[in-house]
Amino acid sequence: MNTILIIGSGISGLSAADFLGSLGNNVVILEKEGSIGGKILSYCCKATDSCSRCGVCTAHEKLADTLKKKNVRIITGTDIKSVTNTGEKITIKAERKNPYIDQQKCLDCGACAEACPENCISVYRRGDAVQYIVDYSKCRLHKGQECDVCMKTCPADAIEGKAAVKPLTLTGSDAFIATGHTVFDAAKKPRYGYGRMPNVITGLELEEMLSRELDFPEDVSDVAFIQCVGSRDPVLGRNYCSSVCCAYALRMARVLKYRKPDIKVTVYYIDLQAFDKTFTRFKEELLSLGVQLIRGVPFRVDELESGKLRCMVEHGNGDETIAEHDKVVLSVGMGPDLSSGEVAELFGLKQDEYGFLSSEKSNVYVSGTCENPQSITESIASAEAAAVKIGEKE
Amino acid sequence: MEKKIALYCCENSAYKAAACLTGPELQKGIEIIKLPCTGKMEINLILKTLEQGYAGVLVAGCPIDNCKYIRGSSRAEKRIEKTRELLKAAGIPEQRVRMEFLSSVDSHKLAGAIKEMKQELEGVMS
Amino acid sequence: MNRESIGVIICSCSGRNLGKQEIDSITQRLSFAESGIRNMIIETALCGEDTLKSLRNEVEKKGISSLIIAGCGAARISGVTEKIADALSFAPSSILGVPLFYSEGAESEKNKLGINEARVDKAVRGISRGMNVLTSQEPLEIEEIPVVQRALVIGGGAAGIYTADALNRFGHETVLVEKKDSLSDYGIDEKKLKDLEGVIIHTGSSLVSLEGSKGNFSACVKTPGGLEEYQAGAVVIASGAPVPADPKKYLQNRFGSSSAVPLFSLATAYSGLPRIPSLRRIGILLDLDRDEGRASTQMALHAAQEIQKPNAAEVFLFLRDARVGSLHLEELYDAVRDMGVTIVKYSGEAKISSLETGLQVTVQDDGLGVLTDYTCDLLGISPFGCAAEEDDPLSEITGVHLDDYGQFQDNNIQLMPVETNIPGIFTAGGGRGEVYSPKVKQEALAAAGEVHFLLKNKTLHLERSEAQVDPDKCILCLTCIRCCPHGAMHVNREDGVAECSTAACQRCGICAGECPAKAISLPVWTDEIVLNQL
Amino acid sequence: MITAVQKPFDEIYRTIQGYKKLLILGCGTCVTVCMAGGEKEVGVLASTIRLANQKNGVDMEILEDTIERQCDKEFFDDVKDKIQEADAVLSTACGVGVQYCSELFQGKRVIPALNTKFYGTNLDVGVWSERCAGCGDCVLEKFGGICPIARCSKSLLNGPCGGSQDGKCEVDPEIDCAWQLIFDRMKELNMLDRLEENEPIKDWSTGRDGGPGKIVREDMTL
Repeated sequence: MNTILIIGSGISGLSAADFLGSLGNNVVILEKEGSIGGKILSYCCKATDSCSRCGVCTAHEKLADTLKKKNVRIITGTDIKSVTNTGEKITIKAERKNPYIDQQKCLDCGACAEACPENCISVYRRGDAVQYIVDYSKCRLHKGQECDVCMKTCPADAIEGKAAVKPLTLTGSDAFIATGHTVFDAAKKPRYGYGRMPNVITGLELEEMLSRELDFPEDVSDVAFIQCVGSRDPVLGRNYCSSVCCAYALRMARVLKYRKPDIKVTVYYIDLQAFDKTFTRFKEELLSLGVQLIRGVPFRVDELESGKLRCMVEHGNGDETIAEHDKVVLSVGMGPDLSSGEVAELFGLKQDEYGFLSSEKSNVYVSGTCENPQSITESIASAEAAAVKIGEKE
Repeated sequence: MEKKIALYCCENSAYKAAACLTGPELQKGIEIIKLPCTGKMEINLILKTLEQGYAGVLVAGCPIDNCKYIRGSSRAEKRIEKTRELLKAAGIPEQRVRMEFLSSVDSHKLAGAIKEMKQELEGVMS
Repeated sequence: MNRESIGVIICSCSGRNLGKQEIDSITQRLSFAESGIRNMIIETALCGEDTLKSLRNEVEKKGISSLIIAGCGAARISGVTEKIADALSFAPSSILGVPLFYSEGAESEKNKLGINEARVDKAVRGISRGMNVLTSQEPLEIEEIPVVQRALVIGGGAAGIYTADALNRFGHETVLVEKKDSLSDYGIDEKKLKDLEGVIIHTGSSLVSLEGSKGNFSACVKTPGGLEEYQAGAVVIASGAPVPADPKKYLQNRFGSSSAVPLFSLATAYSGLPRIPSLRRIGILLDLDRDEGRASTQMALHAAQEIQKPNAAEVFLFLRDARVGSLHLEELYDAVRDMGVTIVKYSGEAKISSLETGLQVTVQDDGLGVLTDYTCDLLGISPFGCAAEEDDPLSEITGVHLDDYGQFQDNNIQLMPVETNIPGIFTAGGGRGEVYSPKVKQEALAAAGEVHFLLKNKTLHLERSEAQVDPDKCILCLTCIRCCPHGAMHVNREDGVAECSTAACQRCGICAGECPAKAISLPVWTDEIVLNQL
Repeated sequence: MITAVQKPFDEIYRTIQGYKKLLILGCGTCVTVCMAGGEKEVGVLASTIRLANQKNGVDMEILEDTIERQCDKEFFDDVKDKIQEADAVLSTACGVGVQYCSELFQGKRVIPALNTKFYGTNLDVGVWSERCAGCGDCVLEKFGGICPIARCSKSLLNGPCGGSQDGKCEVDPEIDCAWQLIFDRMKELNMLDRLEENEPIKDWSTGRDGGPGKIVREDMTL
C-alpha cells in the first residue's frame, strides 16, 4: 500500500486524508502549527435558525473523522527541512517540535494541561473535535530548560519528547500540498485605520468573536462591512477576487441581525459574488432583514471624536454616501500562504504572479486555498478530486 | 421544586455541542437525551417528558438546511410549534417547550438557550 | 439481551476522571450482584493498544456480547466505542458509551482522594440507563448486501464525461446515458473523449425508471434501439443546468422578438464575421430571473471579447454584479472593460421591450442611479439566468430532490459537494447549481470518488437497524413513504404494508415520528430507549 | 375515506369533567389515515389531558387504547373490559364510531373527540380535500369525473353561477370553481357537447333527504 504525504492539515488536507485513508492508503499529514485544522478552528458557525451553508461544521466533522482513522497519522509542529523526489519516491526530512501530543492517542483526560508548570497546554473543544495544543513559546523545552512533566503525566503515552525538537524522515509515493492561505494584512491598507482604530477589525476577528460569544458588545449598534480589502486591487499587486469574502461577510451580517435584530448592518461592496446554490433567495432574505447593501467601497475610514467611524463612498454619478458606524469590519481577502514560496521551492512547484501554487509533477498534487481562493465546500471537492487522481494510479 | 430541563439533542449537532459545554451551572438540572435526529422527536414524547415532572423540554437540532437527514429539524420545528399550541390550549405555559437550532460547533448558542429557558421557566412556573 | 452477557467498563484513566474511591462507590451503588450483572471490568487508559488485547481475552472468557463503556467526554466517547467495537468485532449497537463530562474538572483536583458525589451520581445514572437500553433490545443481525459492480452516469456533458472517465480508470464498469445524439465537447479537452473507451455509451437515450437502493439499483434506459435494463451499484446525475429546453425558442416567445438570442450562440454567431452593418449595438444580459455565478460571467466576458475584438459592434454588458470570484477572471473583466465594452451594473429587474428592429433594455443603472434605456440590435441572454419551464423529470424518476431553482440536490451543506438525499445517487456539475468550469471537473472527480468508495466493497455489511414496520399496525396510509427523505420506504404489495430498505434507510427516525398508527419504530431508538435516558 | 379533525381542546376538556376514569379510544382506519384519531393522536390527547389535570388538580385516571375500526363490533372485543371499567369513553373515531360504541355499550357515556368532516382524499401529507358528498346517485360520468355536488359550493348541476371568477369560487377564492374544472376537463376529453345537455332536477331522496340510509344485500344476509 502506498504512503501519501500530505502537507497541511486544513480542510483540504483533512479531506484528502479522509478520502485516501478510507481507500486504505497510509497517510501522513505534516502540519506546521501545533494544532490540527488550520484556519477552520477560528471560523464561526454562520447559521441562524437556518443554515447558511458555510461548511464550518462539516469541516470540523472531517477533522474528527480523520482523527479516528488508524492509517492516518497527523504530525503537528513540523518544519520541513528538505525534500527529495525521484518521481517514484518522495523523502521528506523534517523537524518536529516537542512536546508532541499525538491527538489520536490522547484520551482527553486533561492531566497534561493541569500538570504543565507553565500553562502551555490549552484544550480546543468544538463539535466532535478535541485537541490539546501546546504553546511552544511558553514551553520550558523551547527556552532551553529541561522538562518532561507533561510527558510523564500522560496516562496514554500520547506525549513525546524530552528534547525541544526531533528530526524525522518520512517517505512516500505521492505528496499532497494543501498549505492553505494567509489573509491579507489589513494594516497594509492604512486608509482604513486597521491597527490604529480599535473599532476597525478584520472579518477573521469577527469570526472569532462570533464563534466564542453569543452577545455582540452592547454599545455596538451599527456595523459596516467593507468588502474587497486586499482583493481586486492591482495597486497592491492583488488583482483577483478572493471569492469567499462576500460569502462570509453577508453570512455574518445575517448572524448579527439574528442575534441583535436592532443592529444596523451595512455592506459596502464592488460586486456581490453569488456563493449559494440559490443566491438570489439569500440576498432577498438579507434585504428583508434590513441589511443595507451599498455599491462602492469607502475611500477611507475616519475616527470621529465621538468614537464613531465615518465612511465616505463616492458613487459613479458623483453622489456621495457618508455614514457613521460603531464598528467597521474589513473583509480581508485570501492570499497565498506566507510559506508558499518555501513550499514551492521544496517541492518544485510553480507559483503564479500572486504566489498561488500549482504542480506539474506527476506525484505532487496541489489542492485547496494554496491553489486559489476557494470556499470550504470547494476545498473539499478539490481535495477529493486530487485524491481521486492518486487513487486512480493504483 | 427543582426546575429540571430535559434537553433532547440531535446526535449530529446539538449533542456534540453539549459535549463541549463547560461550566457546572449549565449542567445542573439538565438531563441530556440523545436522539438520532430531531425528526424522531414526537409530540407525545415531549408531553410524556413533561408528565414525568420535567419543567421544560428543550429540543436542540440542526439548523434548517443543515439536517443530515434533510428535513428532520424542519419537521421537528413544526411538531414543537404544534406542541406549544396544545399546551397553550390546555392552559399550560407554552414556554415549557422550546426548539433551538444549532450546529455542532455552536456550543455557546446552546448555553445561551439553556440559560434563557431557565429564566423563562423561572418566570412562568413560580 | 440477557443481563449476564452485558459487561460494564468504567474507565478510570489517570485517576482524574474518577478516583479509586469513586469507582468503589459506583460499584456499590449499582449493586451489580443483585441486578444480575456479574461482568464488571475496570481498566485504566481504556483505549491503549495493550488494554484492547486484554479486553478481548476478558470478553471471550466471560462470554460478554455487549458492553457499556463509561468514560471520556461525549466528544471522545463515540470514537472510543467505535475503536473498541472494531477491536472486538462487536456490532456498533451492542456497545454503548456513557460519557462522563469533564465540566467538574477543576473540582476533581481538590477531591482527588475523596468522592465527588455529583460525578458518581452521573456515572451511576448513566450506567443504569445504559443497562436498561441494552437489556431492552435484541441483538441486531448484520445483513450482507452484494454491491452491483457497475455505475450509471446520467448526462454526457463535461461533468458526466469526467465522472465516467474517472470511474473507468478505477476499473468500474460504467454506463453513460446522454439525451442528445452526441456527447458534448464543451469544456473538455479532446484527449479525454478517447479515453472513454470501455464505457458503455447510450446517446439519444434517457433514463425512464430507477428502482432499488444503494448498491442495487435497477435502471431502465430508453435507447434508440429499444429499452435497456441495467443493474448498477451507484448512480451519478450530471444532467446539466436546468435551463429552458430550447432557449432560442423560449427567448423568442418570451420577448416576442428574434433579436433575443441565447448567450452561447451569440459569440459563435459573431466570431470571425466582418462587421455586420445592421447589427451595430450588441447587448449581453445576465441575471435575468436570478443572480448568476462565475460560469455565466466568464461566458459573457468571452462573448463580449469576441465581438469587440474585431471592433465589429458596440457591446453592452448588463449584469447585476460582476461575478469574478476566481483567479484570472478579474483580469479578463479588466481586459474586456479596457477594450471599450460598456458594462452596466443594474439593480432590480431588467425590462426588455421589443422595438421595430431590435430590443430596448431598461435598467436601473446602479452606477448612475437612474433608470436608463439602451437599444440593442441583438441581445444575448444567458439561459442560466432564466428559470426552467418545468422540473427535470429525472427528479421524479430518481427521487432526488430539487432545490428552489430546480437544481438537483437540496440546498443542504451536509450533502455538499456531491451527495443527494438518496443514498447511492450523487450529482455533479451544472445540474446541482451553476459551477465554474474549472470546478466542474473537480466535482465530477469527487463524485467518481464517492462512487468508487461505494463500489470498492463488493458487499455492504449493514446492521438491521433500519426502521421497522409493525405489519399488524401499518394501515398503509403512505405517510412514511411520502415523508422519508431518502426514498427508503416503499409498499410491500404482498403483505399490504409499508416496508423499509436496509440499504437506503439512514436511521433518522423521521418516519417513526410521523406514523399516525405508531407502526414504525427505530430499533436502537425506540420510545422506551429514548425515555429511558431520562 | 372519511375525514375528521380534532375538536378544540377546551371543548373536549369541558365534556370529560367529573369522570374519575376515562378511556380514550382510538380508531385505526380512516381517522388514523387523516391523522385525527389514530394511536399517536390518542397518546397526544391523553398526555395533554393528564398535564391539564395535573395543573388543575383534577384527579382522573386515563386509559388509552386503539382498535382497528370502531364501526365494527368484533373489534370492540379486545377493549370490552377497559370500556366497562371506565366511567366514560372519549372516542377519537368519526361520528359512526362514536355512535356505534355507545350503541354497543348501553349506559356508557361515549364522548366524541373529533368533528367528522367529509369523504375526501389525501392530496399530500397533511392536506385533505373533499371529493364526494354521498348523494346516492352518482353523476360523475356526466361531468368528466368531477363532482358538481361535492365540489361546487352550491352543488349546481347546470353550469356555474355568476360568482365564478378567474376559475375561483365566490364563496372562498381558495376554492377552485368546480364548473371551471369540469369545463376544462370536458374540453380536454373533447366532450364539451355533453355539457349542452340539460340536467334535470336531481332527486335528492337517494341521499340524506330520503332519511337515514340503509343498505341491505339480500344475497349476503345470513
